[in-house]
Amino acid sequence: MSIQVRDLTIAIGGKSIVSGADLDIADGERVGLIGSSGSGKSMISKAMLGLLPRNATASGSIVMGGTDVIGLHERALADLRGRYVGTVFQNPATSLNPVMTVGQQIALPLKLHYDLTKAERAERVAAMLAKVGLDGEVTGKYPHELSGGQQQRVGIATALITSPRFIIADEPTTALDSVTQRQIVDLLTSLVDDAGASMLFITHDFSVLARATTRCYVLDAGRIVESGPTAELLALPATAQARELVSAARLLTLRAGGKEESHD
Amino acid sequence: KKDDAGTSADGSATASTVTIGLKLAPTNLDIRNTAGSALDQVLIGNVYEGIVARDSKNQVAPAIASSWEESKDGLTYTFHLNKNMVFSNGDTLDAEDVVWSINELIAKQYHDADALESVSKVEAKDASTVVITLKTPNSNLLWTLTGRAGLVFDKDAKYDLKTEAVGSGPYTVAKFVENDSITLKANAKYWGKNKAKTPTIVVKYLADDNAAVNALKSGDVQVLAPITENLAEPFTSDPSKYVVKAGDGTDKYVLGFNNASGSKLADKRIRQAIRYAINHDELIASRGGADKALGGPIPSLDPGYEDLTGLYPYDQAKAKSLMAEAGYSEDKPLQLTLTYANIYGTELGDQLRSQLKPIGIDLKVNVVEFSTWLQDVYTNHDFDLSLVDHNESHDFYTWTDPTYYFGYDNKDVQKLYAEGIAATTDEERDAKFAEAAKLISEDAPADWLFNYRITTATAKGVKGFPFSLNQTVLPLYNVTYTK
Amino acid sequence: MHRGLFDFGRSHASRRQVLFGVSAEVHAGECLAVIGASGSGKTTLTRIMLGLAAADSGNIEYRGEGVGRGSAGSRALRAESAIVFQDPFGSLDPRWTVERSVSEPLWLRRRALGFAADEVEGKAAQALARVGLDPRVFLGRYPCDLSGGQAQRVAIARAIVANPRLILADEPMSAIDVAARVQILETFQSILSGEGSGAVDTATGQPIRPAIIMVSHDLGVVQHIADRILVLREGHVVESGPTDAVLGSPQSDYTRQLIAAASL
Amino acid sequence: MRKVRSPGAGETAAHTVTHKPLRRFSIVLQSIWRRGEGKFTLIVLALWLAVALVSLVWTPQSLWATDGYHVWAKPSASHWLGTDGTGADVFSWLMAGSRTNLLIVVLTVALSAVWGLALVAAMVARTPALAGTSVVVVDALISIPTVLIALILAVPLGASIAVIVVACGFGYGLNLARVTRPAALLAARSAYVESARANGASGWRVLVSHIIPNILPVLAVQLSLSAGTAVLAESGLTYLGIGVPSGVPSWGHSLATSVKLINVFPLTVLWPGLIVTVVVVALNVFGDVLRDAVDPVANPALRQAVAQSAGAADNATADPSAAPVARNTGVAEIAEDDGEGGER
Amino acid sequence: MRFVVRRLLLFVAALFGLSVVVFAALRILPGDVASIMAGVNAPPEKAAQLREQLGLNRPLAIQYLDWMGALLHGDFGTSILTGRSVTSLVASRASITFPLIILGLLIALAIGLPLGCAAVLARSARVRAAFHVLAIIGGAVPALWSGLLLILLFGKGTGLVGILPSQGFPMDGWTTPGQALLALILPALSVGIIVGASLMRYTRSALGDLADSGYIDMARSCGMTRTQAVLRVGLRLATPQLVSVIGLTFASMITGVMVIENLFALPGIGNGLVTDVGNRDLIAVQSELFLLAAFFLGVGLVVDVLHRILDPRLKSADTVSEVAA
Ligand SMILES: Nc1ncnc2c1ncn2[C@@H]1O[C@H](COP(=O)(O)OP(=O)(O)OP(=O)(O)O)[C@@H](O)[C@H]1O
Ligand SMILES: Nc1ncnc2c1ncn2[C@@H]1O[C@H](COP(=O)(O)OP(=O)(O)OP(=O)(O)O)[C@@H](O)[C@H]1O
Ligand SMILES: [Mg+2]
Ligand SMILES: [Mg+2]
Repeated sequence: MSIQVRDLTIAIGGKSIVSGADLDIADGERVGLIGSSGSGKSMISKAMLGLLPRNATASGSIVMGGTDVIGLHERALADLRGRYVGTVFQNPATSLNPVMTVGQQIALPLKLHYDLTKAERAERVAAMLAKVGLDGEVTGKYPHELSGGQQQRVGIATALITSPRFIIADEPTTALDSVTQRQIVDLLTSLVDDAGASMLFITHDFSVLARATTRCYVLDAGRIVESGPTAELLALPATAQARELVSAARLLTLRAGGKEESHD
Repeated sequence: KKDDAGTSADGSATASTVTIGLKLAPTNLDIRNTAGSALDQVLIGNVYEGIVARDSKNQVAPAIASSWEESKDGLTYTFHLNKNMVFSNGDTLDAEDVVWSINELIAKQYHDADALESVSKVEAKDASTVVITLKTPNSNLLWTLTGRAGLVFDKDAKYDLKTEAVGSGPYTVAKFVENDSITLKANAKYWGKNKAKTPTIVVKYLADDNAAVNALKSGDVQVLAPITENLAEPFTSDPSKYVVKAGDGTDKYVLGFNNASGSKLADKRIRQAIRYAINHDELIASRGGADKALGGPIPSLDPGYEDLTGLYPYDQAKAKSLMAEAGYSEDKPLQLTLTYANIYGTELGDQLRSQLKPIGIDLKVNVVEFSTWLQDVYTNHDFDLSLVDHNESHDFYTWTDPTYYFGYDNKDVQKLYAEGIAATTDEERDAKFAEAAKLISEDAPADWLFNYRITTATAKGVKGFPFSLNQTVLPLYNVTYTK
Repeated sequence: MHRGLFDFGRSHASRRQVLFGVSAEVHAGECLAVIGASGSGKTTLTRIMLGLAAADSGNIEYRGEGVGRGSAGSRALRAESAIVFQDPFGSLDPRWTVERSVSEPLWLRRRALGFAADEVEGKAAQALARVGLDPRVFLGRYPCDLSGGQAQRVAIARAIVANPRLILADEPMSAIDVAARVQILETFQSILSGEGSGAVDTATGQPIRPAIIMVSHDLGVVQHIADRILVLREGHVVESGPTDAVLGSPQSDYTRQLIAAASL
Repeated sequence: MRKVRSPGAGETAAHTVTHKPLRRFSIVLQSIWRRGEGKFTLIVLALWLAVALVSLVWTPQSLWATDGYHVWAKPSASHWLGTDGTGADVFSWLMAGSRTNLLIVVLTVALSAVWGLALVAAMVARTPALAGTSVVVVDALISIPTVLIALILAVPLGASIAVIVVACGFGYGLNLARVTRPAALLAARSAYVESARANGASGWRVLVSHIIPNILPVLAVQLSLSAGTAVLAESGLTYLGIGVPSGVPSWGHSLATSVKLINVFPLTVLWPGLIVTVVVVALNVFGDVLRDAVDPVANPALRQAVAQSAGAADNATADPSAAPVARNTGVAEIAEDDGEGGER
Repeated sequence: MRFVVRRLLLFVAALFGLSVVVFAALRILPGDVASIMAGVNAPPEKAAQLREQLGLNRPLAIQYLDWMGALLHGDFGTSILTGRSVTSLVASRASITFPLIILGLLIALAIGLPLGCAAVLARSARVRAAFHVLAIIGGAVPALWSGLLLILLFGKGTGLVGILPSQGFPMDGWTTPGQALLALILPALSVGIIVGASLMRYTRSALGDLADSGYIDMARSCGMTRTQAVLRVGLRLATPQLVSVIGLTFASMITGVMVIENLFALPGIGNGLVTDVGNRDLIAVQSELFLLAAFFLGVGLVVDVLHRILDPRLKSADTVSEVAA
């Protein structure tokens, strides 16, 4: 599914959070969105899902596979969410429903959108669990009984169970150690590619960004300041905001072979 | 509930059930052991019968005994009983039951046994004649026998007196729910002429005034006795549907003083000042105006009554000067505490407080539970002033007992009372009592706020419900309700 | 100055042992980094070192004195150390102004450090300035008006304000954008070198150079600042040594995995 | 070490508050006043307080001026709300009742606060045995209705204000402890408390300066709810005869005595009921607005005022709004600042 | 399981403690049942004689042990005054009070839950504010007052629309269930409205907090509408909390119920207790108080256990308040 965002402006209580953002995500493309904290990344992703807070107003257009989701009726949005658009949230601990078992959680989008028997659903959930590398026995467990990495996988499984055409991943790997982090990113990209879906990936971590996306946008204070192929952008940032982010990241990148000397 | 028993020609129907709303509920049916006029009210004359009964003028009337004679010396009473009497369980009632009942009362010291202290012997002469012999003459004896002391129980019946009742009256207790209701059913075996006119009478106890008024309004009850006069307005103003009437009673609202030496009220000037300071008319007016002023210990329905209201007329100036003599004034008030039970409401206390304020008495009003009152005031005599509705008739004797909680000890009064009791004619008795009462009133050991008159409200079609004395004597056999 | 942490284990209420015979030492002017996966016991280790949690066995030595419950060593350690917690907002009382939070250690230690009450405000302002925050702007602020990076810096200001000899920093860079990370590292480096710490060790006449123990899962950061590294895995020390040695030629498989995952 | 008087909580507290405590108070008041419901509750509560105070020295009629010839009178020029069953002035009794209810509310709230906070302190204590036991005990006791406690207390004490205060204070304290516990625990186990402790702060100091300020928002709401419930409980218990003793004016007393007359003159019951309802609404709303106003986290105006006064005190020349809003200060800038800071 | 056992032990300990407190408190009472039975005109010896007969003179410790001993055998004693067993007394009173409480609670739930949800879901901020005001006012009305207003409005004989009985309970009790139920409607409404209002506040705040949470966002991202998410996920998540609140409400309702029983002349537990205390029928009172306390402690226990069942996160916690907020 291809997504075109045009002149997206979001304001909360009169305060402008995002102003005039344009984004394009082609069919099957994985696109990154970076920017400092509070620049409005999450707001953009929420706007795409129609999940903005009640006191927020959005204008412009977000066309997803032909429909403009801005101003779309909640019912129609709900039909879109979970079926054509999947979401992986940043913090599984505050998003996975604590009173639902893992199995129920993953099956939820199926239940809401498809007429399947219980057995069919269970079968698909089991298959999905295997894909994200979780044991079948976690089906009956509750989120709080899982580790952070496992919880994150459950989140991914829930987002992907209906084979959506577009995935939004909002910082899906923060708070995980590097090994787990890498596993999750690889898993997500491979699953998205296998399904031929498009993805918007929001992150702070440039090594993750480089691994997960082919193209990316830089957001600063609610404005898109730069965009381009990820590798190029990271190698040669054009704007000051991007440069600042990239140079800081470079400084802190682990270099095999020892500690960098001067640092002022 | 009020299914029709019969329809008369004009279309009105006589109800088979009449529901009567009363106020103070009995906690059990044990009339031998448990005090309280609530039991007398509903059981005596309806379920149990005495050897003699009391009419609505507080006079002695025939009951189980159809007639009686008193010997000239006043020491022997001979009662002739009715024939063919039976209890509700079918047992016959004869002189043996009467003798057994009275002897049992004295032996086991059941409630009111002390009223029969002067009795030396109770015998059955034959199946229908009972003779009571006294040690000393007692002009109160016959009246005493109209109450619990003269009740006749079935010698052979075994039942739990607290929850059941076997008597010879026109009604039987079909159901008793403590603090809530009593259902009376006509006694099918009733022997006498006071046959129940309504097959079922339900007595419903409504402690809350508001609930009571609502109950009459909504038709849940057909009679309310008593009804607070101030609340009767909706009924008095609607005479097409309701009848509201005040009846005489023997309730004396007594503001008792602690007369014992050492008490703050041992000073007669203060007692007198209080009596002068109280505006009885105002008190009565505030209660709706039905009650009667009462200047002494004896109410109009009791022997020895005399209007004593002139002794201490409302006179604030006099009260003030008496207080000044005793050393008190509004600026330097005397602290007194009025302790009374919460059943009488808070209004009287508040009113007394404000009436006594200008004469230099700072009255602290302490409204307590009845049990607390019994303990502190009645038993321990730990009080300055107390307020009680002494509702019993013929209770003048309390003024002759120095150990009673008033602590009033006047030898002249005691002597006069003894003479009155020993009198063999009513006139003599009444004269002695009246003299004693006057002495008491002059002494001001208490103030008699008023003689409470019961206001009763009924639905229009209710007939035969007694308006006088109905808080102690409430014969129900005559009651009917026609819609 | 010598600080030794010898051989201690700890078990939790759940009766599961968390640390197994961990030994480490750190010297003045030196930074020791503790790395390892989430749940490997890093936080527990720092808490034990400060006496916020008790070890079941083993001992801790501070400046040559044993640190036991109520001992002179433990008093000295508490009085001369400071901690920066993982969560920047969690370590600031949300209902205290920055000024109050930063000056709290000063008030608590005023007598021991020997300065007047009216110096407190100045010292707090100075500490804020040292972490790059304008005291005029930030002293009166509440944590909820701070960005993550600002809050982190306030927490660090609070840690350094009373010139501690030991700073324990538990993942001080988590969830902070890269630009902010660099700032914080700069500050640490200046503190380690003893530059302008303002306090002088009465015994030696030299400026106080504190020791820093930093927990982190970001190997780039670790490489940047640490002198030595301690690698923890499930409560066991898998490897420890100078930074260059551990990152350059890791001895254990686990360390190699960590490095491989981080350095893409 | 314990014996040395460490710089007490008061010292820091006083220190922060020296920035014009009055100003802070007025900001809080202003924040409340700015909201519609805030105006309503401030007016009602101020009126309550004023009437209670005035009634100490003046009521339109003396409480004890009873006119038995004019009981249950309709409202008139001399008796604005009519008279009651003793012929006393209803308006005066309601006025005087406001001081009794105020007293009850203040005492109940104070008792429940002290008792509740003591429980909170026990529940978040570092001694697991104490914490565990107190939590369980609170969970158990909380299921006992206040009226039962009042009934049991009324047994030896008789009807009295103390019965209401103790029974309600006890019950509401339990509630308060239970409701504020999560927030208190959050604060007690927080990193800032740990670091304060690592710095040598005593348990008492932590309680007073960290835990209580942090549960203050919940506390404000809970205490004002308790205040409202205490007013309601007063009327209920007085009606049942175990509340305010006779002769003591209170709204519950007015309600209970006038209830009888509802059929004849329903208006008499209207007044005390209305007053109670309005006051309880005001108290409940007060909790909400107070929470929002007094909590710096929720009230930006308060934060701004504090920031301004701090900034002004710190550097008179600097205009705080002109200072750089340092978000993405570059690396270079830091070094510069660093140097400056170091030299000062 | 360990939790339940611990909670049960505590339950027993609390009961025991309460029994001592109740017993002791009642003995401080001035006056006794014997003097009530004797009345005001009897000589003092009469009361003493009754006291002797009733065994009120025995040492307190013996009386307490007697009581406890009988209690352990399930015998709650016999009311001195009414001569009925306390069990049957309580049973007949409870047959009014508990249906009243339950009916009140049902009404409260029927009012509180939907309105609470509506207050969160309403689209317009104005409507939400209106719901809030409604909830606050509803909870601020004294029970006495709301009862009176209902009587004035709907009471048979008195009301503007006099259709419902407002006084007393049918003589035949629940043998005429229709009438019994009718008699309870107004009283239940008067407590139900007040409790409903406070339940509405709780629902509103619990759901309101949840409505902005990640759980709701997650459910919506799976394809629920906001309304669906709040009603299905939000309500379920709020259930443990609401169960606790309802449990506490249940206990606090008894105050309102006692006033209401008085006002509507219902011979229930509240009315009975007040009378029995007044009559110093101590054996009855102590057992009644004990049973009542046991009941409410039991409700607390059930609520705690339910709470744990409903919230899987609590499995390992020691107490409910650990996670309950
Ligand atoms: N409910 C809200 N009301 C008002 N402002 C909000 C709200 N939610 C977010 N904001 C503001 O919107 C801006 C953008 O927030 P957003 O969550 O999109 O940032 P972000 O780029 O995702 O940051 P991060 O990397 O920290 O997640 C921030 O300045 C934030 O303060
Ligand atoms: N209070 C506690 N009760 C029981 N277990 C605990 C407690 N605190 C920590 N643990 C356990 O101890 C182990 C070590 O925890 P610790 O917090 O030290 O990990 P960490 O290395 O700091 O992890 P992270 O990187 O996530 O902060 C974990 O397995 C954790 O589950
Ligand atoms: Mg975000
Ligand atoms: Mg940690």
